[in-house]
Amino acid sequence: MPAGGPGGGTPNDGNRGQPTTMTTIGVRTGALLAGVAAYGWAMGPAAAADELSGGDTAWILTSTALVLFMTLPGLALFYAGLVRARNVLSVIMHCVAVACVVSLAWLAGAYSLAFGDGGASQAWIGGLGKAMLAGVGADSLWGTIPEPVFFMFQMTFAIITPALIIGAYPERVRFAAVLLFSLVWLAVVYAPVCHWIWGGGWLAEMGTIDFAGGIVVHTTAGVSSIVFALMLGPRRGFPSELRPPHNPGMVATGACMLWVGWFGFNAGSALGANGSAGMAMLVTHISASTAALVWAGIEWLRYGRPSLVGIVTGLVAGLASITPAAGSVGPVGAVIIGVIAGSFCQWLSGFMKFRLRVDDSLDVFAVHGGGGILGSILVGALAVPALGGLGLADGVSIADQLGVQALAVGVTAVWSAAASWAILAVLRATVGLRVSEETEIEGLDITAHGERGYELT
Amino acid sequence: MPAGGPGGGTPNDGNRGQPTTMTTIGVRTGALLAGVAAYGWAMGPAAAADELSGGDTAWILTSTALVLFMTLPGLALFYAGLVRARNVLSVIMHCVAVACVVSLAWLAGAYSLAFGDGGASQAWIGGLGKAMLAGVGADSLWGTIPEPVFFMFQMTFAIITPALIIGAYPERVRFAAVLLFSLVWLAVVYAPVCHWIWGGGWLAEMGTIDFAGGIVVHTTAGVSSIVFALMLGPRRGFPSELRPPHNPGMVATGACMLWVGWFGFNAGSALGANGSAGMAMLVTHISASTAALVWAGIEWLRYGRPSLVGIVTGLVAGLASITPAAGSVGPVGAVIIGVIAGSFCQWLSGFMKFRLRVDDSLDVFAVHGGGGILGSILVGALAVPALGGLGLADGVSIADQLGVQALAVGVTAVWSAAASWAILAVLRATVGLRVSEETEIEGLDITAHGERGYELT
Amino acid sequence: MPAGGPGGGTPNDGNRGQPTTMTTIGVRTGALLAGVAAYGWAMGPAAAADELSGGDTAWILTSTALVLFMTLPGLALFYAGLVRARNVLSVIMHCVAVACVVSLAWLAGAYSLAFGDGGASQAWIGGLGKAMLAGVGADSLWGTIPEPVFFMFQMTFAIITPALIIGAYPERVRFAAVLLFSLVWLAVVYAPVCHWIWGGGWLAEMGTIDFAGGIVVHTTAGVSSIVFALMLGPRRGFPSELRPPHNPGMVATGACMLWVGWFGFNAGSALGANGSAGMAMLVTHISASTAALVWAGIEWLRYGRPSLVGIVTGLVAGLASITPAAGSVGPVGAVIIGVIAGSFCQWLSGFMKFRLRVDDSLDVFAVHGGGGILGSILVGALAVPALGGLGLADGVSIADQLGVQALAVGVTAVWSAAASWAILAVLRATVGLRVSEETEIEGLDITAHGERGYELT
Amino acid sequence: MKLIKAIFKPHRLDAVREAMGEVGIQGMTVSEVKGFGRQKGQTEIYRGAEYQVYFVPKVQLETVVPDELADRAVEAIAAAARTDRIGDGKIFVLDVDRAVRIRTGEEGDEAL
Amino acid sequence: MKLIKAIFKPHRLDAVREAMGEVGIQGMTVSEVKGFGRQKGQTEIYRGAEYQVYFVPKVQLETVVPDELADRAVEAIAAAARTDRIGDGKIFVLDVDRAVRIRTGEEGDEAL
Amino acid sequence: MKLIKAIFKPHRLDAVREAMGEVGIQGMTVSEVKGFGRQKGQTEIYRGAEYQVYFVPKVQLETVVPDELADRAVEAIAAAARTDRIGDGKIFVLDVDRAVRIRTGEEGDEAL
Ligand SMILES: Nc1ncnc2c1ncn2[C@@H]1O[C@H](COP(=O)(O)OP(=O)(O)O)[C@@H](O)[C@H]1O
Ligand SMILES: Nc1ncnc2c1ncn2[C@@H]1O[C@H](COP(=O)(O)OP(=O)(O)O)[C@@H](O)[C@H]1O
Ligand SMILES: Nc1ncnc2c1ncn2[C@@H]1O[C@H](COP(=O)(O)OP(=O)(O)O)[C@@H](O)[C@H]1O
Repeated sequence: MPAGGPGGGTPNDGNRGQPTTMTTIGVRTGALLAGVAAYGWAMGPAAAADELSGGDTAWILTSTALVLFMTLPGLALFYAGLVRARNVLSVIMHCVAVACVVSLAWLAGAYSLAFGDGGASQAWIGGLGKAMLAGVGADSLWGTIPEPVFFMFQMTFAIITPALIIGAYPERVRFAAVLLFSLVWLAVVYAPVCHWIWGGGWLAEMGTIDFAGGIVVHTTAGVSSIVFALMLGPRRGFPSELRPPHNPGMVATGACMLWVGWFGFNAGSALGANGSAGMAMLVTHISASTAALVWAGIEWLRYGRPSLVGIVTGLVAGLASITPAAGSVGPVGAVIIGVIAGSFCQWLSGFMKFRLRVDDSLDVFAVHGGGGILGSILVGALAVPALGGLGLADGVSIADQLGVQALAVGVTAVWSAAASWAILAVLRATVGLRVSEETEIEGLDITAHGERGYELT
Repeated sequence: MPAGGPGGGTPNDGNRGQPTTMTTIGVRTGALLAGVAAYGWAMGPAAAADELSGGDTAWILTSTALVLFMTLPGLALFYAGLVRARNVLSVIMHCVAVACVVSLAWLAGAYSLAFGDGGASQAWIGGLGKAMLAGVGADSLWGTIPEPVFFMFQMTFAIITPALIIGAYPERVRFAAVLLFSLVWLAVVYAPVCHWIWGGGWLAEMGTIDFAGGIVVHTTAGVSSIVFALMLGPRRGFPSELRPPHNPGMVATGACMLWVGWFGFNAGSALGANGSAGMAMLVTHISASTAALVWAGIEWLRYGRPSLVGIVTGLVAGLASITPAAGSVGPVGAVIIGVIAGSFCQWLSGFMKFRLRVDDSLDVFAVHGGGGILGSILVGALAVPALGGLGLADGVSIADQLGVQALAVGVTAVWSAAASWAILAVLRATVGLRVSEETEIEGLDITAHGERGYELT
Repeated sequence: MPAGGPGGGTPNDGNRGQPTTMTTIGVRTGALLAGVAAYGWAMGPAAAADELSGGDTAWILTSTALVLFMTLPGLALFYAGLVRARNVLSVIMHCVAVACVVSLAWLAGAYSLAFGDGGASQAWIGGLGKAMLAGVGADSLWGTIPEPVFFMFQMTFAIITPALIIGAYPERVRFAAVLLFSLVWLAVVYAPVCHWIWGGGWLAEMGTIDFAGGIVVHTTAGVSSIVFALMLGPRRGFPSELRPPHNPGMVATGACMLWVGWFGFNAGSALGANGSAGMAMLVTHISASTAALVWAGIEWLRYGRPSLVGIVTGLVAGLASITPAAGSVGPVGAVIIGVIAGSFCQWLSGFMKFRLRVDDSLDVFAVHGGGGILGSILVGALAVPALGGLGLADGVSIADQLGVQALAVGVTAVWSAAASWAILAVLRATVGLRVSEETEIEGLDITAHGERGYELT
Repeated sequence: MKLIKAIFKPHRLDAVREAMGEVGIQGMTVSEVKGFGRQKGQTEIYRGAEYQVYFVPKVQLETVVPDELADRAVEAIAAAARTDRIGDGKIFVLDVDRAVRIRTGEEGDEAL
Repeated sequence: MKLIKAIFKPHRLDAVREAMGEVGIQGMTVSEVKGFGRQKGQTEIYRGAEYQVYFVPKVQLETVVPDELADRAVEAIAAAARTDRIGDGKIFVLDVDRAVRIRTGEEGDEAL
Repeated sequence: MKLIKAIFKPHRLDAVREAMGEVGIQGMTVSEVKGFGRQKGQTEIYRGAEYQVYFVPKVQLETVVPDELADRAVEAIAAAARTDRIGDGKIFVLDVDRAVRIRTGEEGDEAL
């Protein structure tokens, strides 16, 4: 729906920058296709005609809180429950520290690189004109909401993306490597890809559909996780002698928080309190429910027992998969995405571990990356009105759109992999990526942070 | 307040369907009494005169997230902390799986049965015209909010209602029975009762007051819990040799999440961001606080020690009891409801266990059912302006209203009991309701889900 | 920004009472400086010209839920994880019980004392005209939101303030003393100080800046904590033989919830969904991130290991410190506040324990009090536009403002200390403050509440 | 006096405690242990990966009894703990030199 | 050498450890156990239901000492663990054949 | 028969279990304990405050073996548990009067 044809050159500021004051999809799509205007105000407060909407602002303030909640404590608990008890704190520490580092980097320049005016290089990267929020005040608008609210909402996406990668390297990584990797990765991978797709860059120009981050968030994080896992090497005893998740209830608690928070992630990506937000929330929920049941159902068939860790993993796979498509598909499309997510990601998880023997420890690629890529491709087909979708842009065929989507995913994957490899190669040669074997056995909680997870006596 | 007289035949779409753009109660009540109009648009997007309100939409999107948060992880933790450590995961699993199953069933047809146009049988049940959201798009409105938002908000109620029943059968139930029961129960009990009261059915026509679900949610779930507990039989060692709650801190964490989420449940039921929502939130909070203190105070007197499990149980009783009345009573009424909830539900909990010897294990009937019924009756009296209430509909006496309320509760209770019994009788004869004694001793976590709750070494 | 000069006599209803319908800071400041008008409607529904804004109402309803979430379960988990396993429940119990007691007291009279019309003694205290919400209905407005919503939002602040003090006395206090202290303290300390600054009292008249509670919340709670700790005496074995936090993951979970909830605390204090709220959220987040990293960084330098408990403590210090300044400073100011908060509060925490030997057990003064005071002073300087701040009121110099701020903090601190001392002296002589040594060793969970925190077998 | 050390399945604890009461033994100390033996640990599956858990949860009961009660106590435990399934556990008997009741200072059989 | 096995109230652990130090015993191993004995478990009430908790939390300390130190160690533990209240616990002494320090391979009294 | 009671560092458990298997010992019981000895507890720092943790986490392995296997078992444990660092732990050997396999009633070496 929000896509110009690949050859049509219609500018598109990504779904994030849409004006959202109109309430019917018809009108909304029309405005989008009047791409230049939409693109115009993507440059910031210049577009004086926009007016603040209290309802839209209220919902995006709320969505910002919901998406922060996804990472902290949602993702932190989801991941921390999956590791051994002796590493539980280190995982939470990674989530908190990455969130803090990214927040400051977002202010210092990453926001500007992603959403600022790139001038001549606008196709590739934004400029540094908005570094430290220069020129942005409480009265600046972005569409119908204050720009500080847009900045904050986008920041919560920038936080969760490198935080997802934490699942690739727990129980053996050096803390300094976590911090440095996340910082550089934000600048070199996240900010440019975000600009390409949501900041008016070249993939936006081509009409790429990525409503809430199947490419910007999940493809980048998922692919980088494989690279990190490979560069770091597997945990001792991988894959046959690992310990089970130390606290599945904690895993499920975190997953439930991700579910609730994802309403802000996807429905907030409508940038307004309107029907588009409502429909995005609806398809998000349906895809999650479907994928959860499919995952658990397959476990039931294969092992005789559906597990809690399994059902919530399916849930998260369903959430990741619908993310790029949440603005384009209807309930039927959501069910289809859910079914594929619940089965494909489960297969992928085993394939990564036992065939490829990659210790992407908490399945970041299999669940988030695979799901996000899946959804990013499928949206090209499932947006068709016959399946209840909202349709593609005028003159764009399914084949055209699938081509654009595949290109966007492919280029993003290659760039994420290459850049992650380069960053990690430098870090490995300098601060080092991995702790000693004895430290690994003792656990990171006590060795890296001097704390113990549970003192229950 | 939002009730036509029982004999008056004024249609009433239940408090859920009220237009909420006006901000003074006077105007609001007026609109409600102009029942036909209100009823008219309950049929969906036909009422083209309605306009989307961004503020209302923002608040109901938020409320939807809050009510989902109540079940996941709120209720899941509240219940899981009360069981033995070896069943903690199974309870969380029940909550997640029931949420997923209900969500898909809501889309597939239950929403339509509850809120769709029933045609000739409208008094009893809605039709299937909106199954799979047929005809509902991002631009459909329900009052001042998009219909997908209304669908989602209502879905979170449909999720939590069968999820409440999970407290009746933990530590001994078969997982397959949980799934099948919840699915059929949604169609046979929840959808019709919801239609009777909120979907324009016969109890709505009679002027039943049920602001946020004292009858639709708590009476149905509470009564069905007794039936389930009876059909299933008590846990080994009930009532004298049970183990205490394995994690009261988890119980309290879940209860606090229920408290916060209940703001969406009750204040969201105003379907708008207005004074009615504010007052509903206020009385909800006051009733909860009062009931919590009363419950703990009685424990202090009886046992010398107020307990954490006790105070938060009182809290939840206070929340359940105010639910039907949150749109009609003032702060004084809320205090009265809280005092009665904190003492009556506590007495009821002992009565169920030690006199009736029903192992409704986590006190679903005593806390939710008893509370909800209590509030549903009391609202008939406490709505009077003398106690700060908002008054009953013109020409309706307290006695009239009490009669309607008692009838609605009674019919709902009988229907819930009968239908639950029938569903369970079939399930018992087919998949079976209960695990073997050895499985019960070993715990459901490892036997039914292959997982262990805590691996802390 | 929202301050009249100390000598100027411009009335000011505190930042809470601002009308927030306008969306540019320029207009907003203008309206504020037209203080009398703003003050006028602070008296309640008399100001009939105001109109309800759905967007503002939606955001403050949401903020109310977020701030309640801060205390329950946020603060409860943050604190409970820091104590020994045998006292975990007692801390959560304190949080729940204090919330309930305060809620009823707020309705019964404290709200009226803080925000009601004080008549002749308006400079010092509000009257009892709004006790039990007399005269306030669902259609009463406070600015652009319903007064019940304002009442609820303010109530959540009244809850968290005495709840913060719970960190001063855990593991040895008598439960009855907790309840009685909190109740009396609310009336004697919180309500008057709140009135002085936000209710149109003498400190508001002088132009004190306290956007969201650096003085009203953190100074009062922090100073009272020292007094409570001194009157109660230290825990057995303090400071050298204490046990480490029993569950740092629980501490971090609570801290993350505080972070998310603080968006409602600070951005909600704009009382509307507008640019001011957005900027408040932004600086809040930046200060928190900065302080967290600074705290952890100092630990890394000093002990060789940054800890999870450390980083989240820094986070909370950063949140507390920005609170009074969130409406006046820009991102640069937020970074400065964060850096000072992360280092100063850490130093203060050691100083309190090892120099002063005060067993303010969970560092309420060091983290919240010290942070809040710090921010309350710094805002006088950091509001300058050169640092991206929003400026002080016309004709007010930095020195003037710093003087006002110091006076407000000083008077509040002295009053809080004196009143707390008096309350505790009476309680010590009557119900007693402290449990017996044997009870302290056995732990409060089993002795005071008859429960055990973890039964994991 | 003899120290009887019995390792058995956790869910038999109540039955064993009662059986001990019938023999007239009131005092005992129980701890949770992990057992390795013929009964192998379980395989747990998460996200399709198999986790080999080598140990089996057991309880260990220790009680010191007068010499003449030892055999009856052993029989009682054996009978109560038995489920006839692999992993039922073991009972060991060791000699005890001395026993003291801390509260009273009583020694020997008096102390038990 | 003798193995001293003492079961007592958890809150006396610090006192006992210090008393052992005074006797000159530095090495010991402690575990958390559940005790059954004259002191009965507590009754806990949740939502009005009484839960009979049969066991009482205790700690068990085990230390192997040279023969000549055994009696002094027993007296020291008894004195330090004593609160004169029911449930104070027991001390048992068993004979040890052999002791090895893993790090050095030392045997006998040297190993302790 | 002999009861071998070994206390050592938790992370050597897998190695010790394997070494036991090589000697032909299949049955054993393991518990988590806290050790006090030459190796002192660690200092943990929270918010600048130092917390002295006196104990060190250890595991205790108990196995009853036929007399003739006892020495080889002790050597095997000692070799596998050894890290040459302080705190490696101890092995004690005690005499066992009687052993019963609960499931079958077998006694003596048969029962092990
Ligand atoms: N030689 C032994 N020494 C100490 N404990 C043993 C020994 N053999 C078995 N056990 C304990 O007894 C438990 C049961 O033994 P196992 O060989 O599994 O079955 P069974 O008791 O039926 O022979 C083990 O899990 C272990 O805790
Ligand atoms: N015969 C026994 N064998 C092993 N442990 C015992 C025995 N008798 C008592 N104990 C342990 O000692 C603890 C205290 O014993 P109890 O009879 O309650 O009081 P007292 O020590 O005052 O006689 C018990 O909880 C139990 O752990
Ligand atoms: N005399 C003893 N009796 C029982 N356990 C002991 C004894 N001495 C040491 N231990 C146990 O062995 C562990 C290691 O002993 P330690 O003295 O620290 O080092 P090392 O084994 O290198 O001599 C201790 O933590 C304790 O659990």
